[in-house]
Amino acid sequence: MQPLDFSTVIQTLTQNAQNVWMPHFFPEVVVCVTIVLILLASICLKRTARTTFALALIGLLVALCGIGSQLNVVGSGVSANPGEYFGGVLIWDGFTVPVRGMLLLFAILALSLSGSTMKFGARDATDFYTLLLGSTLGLLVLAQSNNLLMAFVGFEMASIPGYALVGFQRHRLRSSEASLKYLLYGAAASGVMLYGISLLSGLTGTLSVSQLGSHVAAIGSQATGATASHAVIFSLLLIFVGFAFKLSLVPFHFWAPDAFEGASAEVAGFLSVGGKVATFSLLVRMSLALSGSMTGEAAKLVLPLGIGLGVVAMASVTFGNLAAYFQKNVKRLLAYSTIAHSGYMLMAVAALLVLRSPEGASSGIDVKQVTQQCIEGLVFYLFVYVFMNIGAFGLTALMRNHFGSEDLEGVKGFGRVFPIHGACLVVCVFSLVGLPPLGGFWGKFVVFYSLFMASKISTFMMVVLLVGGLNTVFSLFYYIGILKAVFLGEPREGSSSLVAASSENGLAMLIALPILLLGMFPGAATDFASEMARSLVR
Amino acid sequence: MDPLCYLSLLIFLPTLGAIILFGFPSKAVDAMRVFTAAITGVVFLMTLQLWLGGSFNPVLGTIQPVQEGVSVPWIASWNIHYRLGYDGLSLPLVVLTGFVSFLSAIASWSIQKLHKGYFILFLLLVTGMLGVFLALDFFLFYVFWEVMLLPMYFLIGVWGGPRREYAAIKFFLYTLVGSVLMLVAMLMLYFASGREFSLIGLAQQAAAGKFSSFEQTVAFILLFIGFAIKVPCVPVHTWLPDAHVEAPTPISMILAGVLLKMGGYGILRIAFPLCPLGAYYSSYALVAIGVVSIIYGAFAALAQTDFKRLVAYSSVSHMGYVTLGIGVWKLSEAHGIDFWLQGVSGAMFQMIAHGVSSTGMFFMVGVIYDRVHHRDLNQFGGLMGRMPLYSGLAAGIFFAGLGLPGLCGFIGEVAVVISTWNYDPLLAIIAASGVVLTAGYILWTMQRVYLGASYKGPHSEEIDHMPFTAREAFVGFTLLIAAIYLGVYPSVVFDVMDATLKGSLETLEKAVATVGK
Amino acid sequence: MTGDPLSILVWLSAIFFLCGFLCMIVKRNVIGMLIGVELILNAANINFVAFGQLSRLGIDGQIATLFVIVLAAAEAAVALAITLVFYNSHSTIDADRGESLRG
Amino acid sequence: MNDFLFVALAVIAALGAISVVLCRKVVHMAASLIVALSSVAGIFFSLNANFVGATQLMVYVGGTVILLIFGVMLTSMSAKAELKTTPIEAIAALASSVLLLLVFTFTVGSVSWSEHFKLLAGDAAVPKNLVEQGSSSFSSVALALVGVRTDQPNAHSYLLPFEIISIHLLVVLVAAGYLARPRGTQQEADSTAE
Repeated sequence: MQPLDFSTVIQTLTQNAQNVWMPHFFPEVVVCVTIVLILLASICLKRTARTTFALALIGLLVALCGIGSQLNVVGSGVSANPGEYFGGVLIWDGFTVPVRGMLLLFAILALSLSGSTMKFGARDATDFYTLLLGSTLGLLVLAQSNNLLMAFVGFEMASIPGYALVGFQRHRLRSSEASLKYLLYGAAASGVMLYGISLLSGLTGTLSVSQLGSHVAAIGSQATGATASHAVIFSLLLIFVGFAFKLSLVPFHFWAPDAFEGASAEVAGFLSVGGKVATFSLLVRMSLALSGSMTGEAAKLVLPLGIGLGVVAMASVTFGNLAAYFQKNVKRLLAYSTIAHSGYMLMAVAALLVLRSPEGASSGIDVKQVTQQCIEGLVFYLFVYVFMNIGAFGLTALMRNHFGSEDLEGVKGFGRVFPIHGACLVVCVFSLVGLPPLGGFWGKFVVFYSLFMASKISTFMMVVLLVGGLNTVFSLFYYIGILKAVFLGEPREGSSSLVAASSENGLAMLIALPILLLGMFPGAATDFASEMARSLVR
Repeated sequence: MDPLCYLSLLIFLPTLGAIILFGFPSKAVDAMRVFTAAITGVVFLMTLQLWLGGSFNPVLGTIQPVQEGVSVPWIASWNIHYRLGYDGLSLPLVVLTGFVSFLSAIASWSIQKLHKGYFILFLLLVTGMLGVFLALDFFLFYVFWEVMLLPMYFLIGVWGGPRREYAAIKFFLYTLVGSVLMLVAMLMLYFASGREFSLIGLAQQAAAGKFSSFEQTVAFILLFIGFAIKVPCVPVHTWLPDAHVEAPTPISMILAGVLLKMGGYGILRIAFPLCPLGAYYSSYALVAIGVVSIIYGAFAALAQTDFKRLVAYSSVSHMGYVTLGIGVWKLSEAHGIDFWLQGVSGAMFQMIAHGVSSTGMFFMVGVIYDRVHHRDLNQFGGLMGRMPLYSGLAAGIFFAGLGLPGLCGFIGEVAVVISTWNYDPLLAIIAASGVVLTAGYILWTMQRVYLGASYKGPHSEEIDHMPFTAREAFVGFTLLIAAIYLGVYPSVVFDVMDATLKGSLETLEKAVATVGK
Repeated sequence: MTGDPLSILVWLSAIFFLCGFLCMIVKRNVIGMLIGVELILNAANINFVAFGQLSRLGIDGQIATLFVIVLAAAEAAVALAITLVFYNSHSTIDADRGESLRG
Repeated sequence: MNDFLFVALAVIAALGAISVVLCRKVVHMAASLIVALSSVAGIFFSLNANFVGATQLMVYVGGTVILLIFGVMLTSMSAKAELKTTPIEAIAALASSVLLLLVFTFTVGSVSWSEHFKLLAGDAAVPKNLVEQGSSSFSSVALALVGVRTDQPNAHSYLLPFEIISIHLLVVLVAAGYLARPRGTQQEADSTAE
């Protein structure tokens, strides 16, 4: 036991602050400070919704700039000293830095959107932005956690403000009901996940994600391995429940339609995207750890795990698309589309596991390269998804503001009255379908390609690929339902005099343009994504 | 001018026009009409320049202006190139696209609502079509293929007839199914070839036997279904009558005149060269599908009472000759590829001829529909007396569709039927009987619509209020002249494509022959 | 079951988990369900402390428990607030009464 | 003696948890929960995890459960409110519990833990029994929370979660405050979209 005096502790703290907090976790620090500032400002300054909004926006922008200055870690990696921090609780490398950038960018979009479309009083605005930033902070933590406990903390930090955000419109019956359902399902899922974490950490003796693989492998190679391996699978399943909940994968998707319909469209957009980006980042890390260093008995787990994920992915995609077909409410429809898109993204992870299984290693493919390819596809998909989904939900918010309805019946002719909004909606929706030359197509393309590579290892992945492809066609039915209402329907009497604010038009185009650009010139983005993958898989 | 710039300008000039159209005030309808017509006119002239401007050498039979196509890297990490070029296969279709676009832009005068949106989408559609024919990178091809879908959906869905929404979604859905299958095939070949998207490169690899026969067969089936939907071949043709009937006249013209040709073009440009073995194994199926399409389309046309639906089914029947002509591939010691070459040339010619004649037929239906607001064949009759000029032009064009010697429809059909004889005499006889059926329904239609006592049906007074305008006459005359010209002087098309077809068929033959018969 | 304290604790936590899980299924009352969640979280806590004190996990286990306790408290606070809002608008805390969101 | 206490506490805790499920009245459930959680706290003490045990007692038993009881009272569910279970639900519950028990038996339950760790660790870090645990666990826990690990030099330091959770609590406070705030106080609050 080493001597412990107060000065040692203080010294450690300051060292941490100087060497770790500021250079590496500047964005998180800024977000924390912004939250405090917003609350302080609401006490000291004259409260207006605008000041709070400006504060939050500036905070996020500064944080994003912080990310910008760290981006040199991507690819090169060496000079910027990537690695595990806080004794391995967090990881900071060429993968997490851009993912955090993505999250911040997304938070900025969500913030600007709610700033321009939600009308609330100063006091409510303070609360809303605080919750939004708090949730974002949780997502940031989740995305870079390298420790299962930290991941759980991140999950909760992102979710708990989310519960409140869903119930933010207290005067609406549906809002409170939605938030209650979200809360109950969410709490149960996180409890189950935590139980899984506790078992897994007990079995392996570590909470570290990056050491998970080697520890699991160690279990598998010993005499008590068989039963312990079963226990490991069981605990992994429990943990996956938490992931699946956050990603609204079938069969843990129940909350999504209710929560998204009850929440305002802005909040629904925020919840549908943010959680995915952060959770997939962690899921990829876990999958890599589990599949990478395993040998012997334990390695046999990897292929079934990949196939299992493939099954879940197929179920999500199919169910999401089928259920969306019957929806009359745009938000609910988009909620089901979110479920389907989670499925598509999960396909990339499934392919990754299959390719990294021992069967993949022995088939003569370059495992490292194909792994990178899978991650590249997933990252690109997520990046496009940030824009296209927030765009779709944002335009739903605009429909609500201008037409007072979020039902397919009620928004007829929206695109004719507001041609710019309509055009942006076309871009978002067709990108969600996955048609070129829009970003969503390229996202699907790269994911399908990784499935195709995986199908060389396991023919089952070809089935997944075909199901995914066919679902793209199914999905057209309901997506086109939105466009049909918005363009082919006749606008209501008197709506032709409505005019969109130029700020709304600007924001809509700001979201639609990247989708178009990512579709037409995906080169830079895919290159960047593959650099990210390269810094993850060395 | 640098060929890459020239081709890009050709493709994207309509897009540019669409962007400029955004700036037009919504009230300036005439200005938009003229502007669109001018843009498409320039596009037509540019396509003619490709053909007649001296840059195209028909004897070469390779991709021009440069062997591998002019290209710049597009998405380098995926080895995707923005690669353009044309040869004897695509050039006639490019010119046809320019021609039909120009005429249907003129025919678009009849559009009554939301003009700005219409013309913007129309121009985007033209970009997509030209892109499909000029792209030499599989990925680029796919992108243009889909780009064309979006405007088409809206053009049918917003400006179409009463059941427009149904027709639009059906069209969209069918094409999307096809393109998803194409996507899977594309991934397969990309993977098997070691990350290659260039159509020429892929074709070379296929010819060198790099793809296994299993891969080729699967890929061919996927690709063929995708293209067959567009052609349309019989089991997957059901989108066509709906889309044609509900689409506004100029869009029907484009659909029939250009879009259907993309199917045939795709088969010849992609499905065959990339999977020669698969194509060879499936040739009998192709021929059978072609024959069934011919007969089924003709019988279905006979049964129609809707004028436009009849013309639509006649397209199914006529395009059947294309599938048939492409499919008559039989390795034979005696004749080599002669008969097959004749079939494919006939199919190509049939595509061009059908592009002219069916465009004309749809236009003629549209002209009369604008006046009497119905298409019921049983209520027509005696238009000849009321509108002699119109009826004369229409008769000429319908005769072209019928396949009367001296008009464009004749040559392709005859060439295809003759080469089929070599493949399977029975099928040839059946296909030939399709010609008789075609004559039957077209003559019967002409009798029901144009002949007889003077028209007294619904809205007969409108015919006097709206005389046959010079604009309409111009479109009609142009199409008729084109039909006659192609009928009398078919070698204008054959000259362009002979060398190319011969070269590519020989390559295919070699690729299959090396594997063994 | 052996007399090994670790086994006893793991089984105890399994019972907690099971009871919590059953509470979530059986109880229709929101408070009842939240109690179920608390049980599940406690199951994890027992595991953490047990593995921490009796096996390799070390003080990580205790720390995890501390965090879980704090997070559970925070979650409970928000949960109660949401329950109140729900109660104010629906005059019930029977979770099955929320019928407006179905389909 | 210690072992006996340990087993007794475990049994009480288990019974408490089971009675939470079986009780029909919310208040009874809460009471059983208190029993269960307190016994768990006792177990923590007997495992030498004093800090955690104390926290469990203060925060969990003293705070969370009280919150829940507040919830029961505030929503004026009469304290006697009964929660009926339909037969179908009972059967479903029974089936799922049997299923879960089976899963537990064949996975976690069948691991022979002492054997497992002996093989796994191979190092001296694994304590053999309760007494061997360092009595310093309180200070080492506290120090790990501020980033200094005394037991293993390169292990996880929990400074970050410790710090960041304070922000989280702040946000949660805001959330709870917002939701609990009466609506009437601010008119513009009602002009929220839609």
